[in-house]
Amino acid sequence: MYGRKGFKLISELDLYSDILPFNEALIKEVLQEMQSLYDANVANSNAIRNDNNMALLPSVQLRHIALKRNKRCILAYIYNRMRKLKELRWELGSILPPEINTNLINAEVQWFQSYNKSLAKYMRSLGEDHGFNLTTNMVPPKTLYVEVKCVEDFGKLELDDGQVILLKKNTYHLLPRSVCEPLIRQGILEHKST
Amino acid sequence: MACCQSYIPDYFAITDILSTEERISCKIEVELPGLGFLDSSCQSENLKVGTKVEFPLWLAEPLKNLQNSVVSVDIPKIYKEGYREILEADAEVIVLSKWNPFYYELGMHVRKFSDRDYEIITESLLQTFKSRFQLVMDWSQNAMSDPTLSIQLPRLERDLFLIGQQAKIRLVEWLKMGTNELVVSEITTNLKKRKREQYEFD
Amino acid sequence: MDPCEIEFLSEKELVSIIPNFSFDMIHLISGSVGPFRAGLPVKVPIWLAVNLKQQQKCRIINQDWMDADSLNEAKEEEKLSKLFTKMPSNHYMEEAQLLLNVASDDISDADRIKTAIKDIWDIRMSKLRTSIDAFLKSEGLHAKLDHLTAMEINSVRPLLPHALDQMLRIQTGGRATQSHYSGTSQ
Amino acid sequence: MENNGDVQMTAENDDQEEEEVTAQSVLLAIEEAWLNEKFAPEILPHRSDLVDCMLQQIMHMEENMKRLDKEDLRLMIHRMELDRIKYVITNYLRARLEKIEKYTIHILSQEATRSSEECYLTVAELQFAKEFLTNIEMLFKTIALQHMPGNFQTFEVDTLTVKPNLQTYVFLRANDRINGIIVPGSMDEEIDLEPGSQHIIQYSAVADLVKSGAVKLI
Repeated sequence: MYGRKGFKLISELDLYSDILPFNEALIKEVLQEMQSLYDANVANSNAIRNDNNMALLPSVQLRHIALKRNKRCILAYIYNRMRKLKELRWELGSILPPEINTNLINAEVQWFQSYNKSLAKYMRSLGEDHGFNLTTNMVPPKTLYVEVKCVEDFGKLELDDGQVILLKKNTYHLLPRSVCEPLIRQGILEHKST
Repeated sequence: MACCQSYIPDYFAITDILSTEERISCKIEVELPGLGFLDSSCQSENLKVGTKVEFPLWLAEPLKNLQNSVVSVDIPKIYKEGYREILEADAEVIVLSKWNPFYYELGMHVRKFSDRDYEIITESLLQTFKSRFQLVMDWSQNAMSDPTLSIQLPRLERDLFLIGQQAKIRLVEWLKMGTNELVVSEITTNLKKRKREQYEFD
Repeated sequence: MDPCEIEFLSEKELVSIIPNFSFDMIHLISGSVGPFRAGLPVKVPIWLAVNLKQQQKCRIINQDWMDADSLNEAKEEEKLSKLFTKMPSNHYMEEAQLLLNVASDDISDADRIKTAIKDIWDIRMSKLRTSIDAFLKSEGLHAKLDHLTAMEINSVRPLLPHALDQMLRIQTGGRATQSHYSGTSQ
Repeated sequence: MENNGDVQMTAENDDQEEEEVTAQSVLLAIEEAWLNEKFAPEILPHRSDLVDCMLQQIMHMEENMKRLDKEDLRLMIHRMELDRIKYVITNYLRARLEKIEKYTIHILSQEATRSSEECYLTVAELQFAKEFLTNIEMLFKTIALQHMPGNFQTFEVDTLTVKPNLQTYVFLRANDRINGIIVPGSMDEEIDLEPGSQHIIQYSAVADLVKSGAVKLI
């Protein structure tokens, strides 16, 4: 049956919430199916036009429906991966972890960079071009400072007041909440609740 | 996420693409030259009038809706009288996902095949949903519910169950802990988990 | 919405504190607080009270309505009433949670208050579940939600609105929406 | 100098008496706009007037705070408040971006029909929306569309449009008294809203009232 491979692409999205390696092979197969459907339709359409062979029309219509279905599956596959990638921008920041990066194809990496650029431009424009960062203060604030444990070697971190601290694995710190928020989301720091 | 909108089908909707792959029994009404292979039992090159085939919904519905219908379709038995009566009697005890994992989605499509049955099927879907909602709500309010429960529900109910359960878990956490803690992103947690698994494989 | 966001909203409510320091009036964007005089009660938003308390700069005076006896009366009333009774605050649960967590040493009878509020919450939650089911079964198109508090309304979100949305889809065939994208038409 | 008079004691008493007095009401209006945006299915008319004003207040305040001693009690309290306000603004603007990203084509085509006085997006949001659409189109073309046969290569704007569901149910509280709201889906049932009363109803019945401020979503 037509459309089975396109369906497989979408089931893959449904089964795994992570970004899997881009399924180039399967996309190629769907595109091939589209090409052969299209070629058959071109041939049939010519026959209809030249020989007035109207009996071929229903088959042309059927293939046309299958072509649209395949196109939808491919675009939905790309679109839903893009949506997940977009979420990552907000969760993890503008640099993707290598585990994710290796699963993307070039065009997706390009898209991600363009999205970063647009977003940065938008954030810079806020407050009459003074800029306002939308990726901190994402959870309701409770206290100014939070006690954190460093769970991964991170290196130097500069605070708003110019103070530089060294984040080494298994060290404890009392830091401004807004500084910690992204690092906690990325799993570098752990919030120690009191 | 700031916005949490309920499901409604759109071009990119995974649920809609999956549910329209469900098979429908069709009868060919107009010969389809060169497409005999679509019926695996068929030997000839053309798909002949009168042949019975199982087409996916995404194909069956528009073929039927063509000006001169290329196929006629049969409403699946789970939406016919006998099955509707089972639901009327005791909808809550049915493992509806076994009837079809997209019971409601499919029903909303196939009712359009028959003007005569449109209202009856709609009414049956609605009553079924209403009488099972208490069950879906109760399961979702019990944060500790068995995760396999969701497999017993068709997609529309399952999505409600999962989203209700998620909200309930958050509420229970809040009631227990009060003030919120800054937490690691779920994505990061998954990445780390996967890394660990890889190490274990090595 | 996450419960912590509802809690955030509740932190704007005022509560009385007794500061152990003196300070002139402070002009905040959301309004002025103070002046603070050591030993004299003053009303401040809960977010400020909690932070001052955590720094041992004040004692918190519990809200007028946080009284075990009157809460137990309210509980009996809630039990007897078919409808939801009026709560002393649109954020009673969050306020109780916030203040009792941070200032249980300042609030006498904290345990009894906690229990009474939890009981009231439980009674109301079970009422809420029953009325949701009834509302759905009646195929109601609109409901008045008088006396339901912020956290209670949030507790049925998104389940209730989503369930109603799906019922509407079933009823109208999503005709008003975008069913034509269901890949099957055109 | 209502809002930051305390730190102003050392600063000059400068501009815009009127605007300062309303800082509190601007904040209340932003909070309402935030919740409305969060719960409304469609994007609402932008309130950059409020946002710009409040961001200015924040900057002003942060400037003044630099003059305070590190141990000054006010420093901690002002910082706490600014964090709270920043959270609201962040969340509000992000809710708008999410809608722009989800309903890009729909929002852009609606916006094209509006005059510059009645537009829903800010200039920067409009720019962001256009770039977002361009980027998606580029992504689709590079990976798939250019490899598709014949006319299947087109980026079919109409087919790809995703629209918000205006029939979705919302919770609201009435600010004013409102008479004769027709309940969608009913024959011709009408309801009246008392000020302060709370309801659940389809968004389409109250969309205009949300925009006019007669009700707020909760």
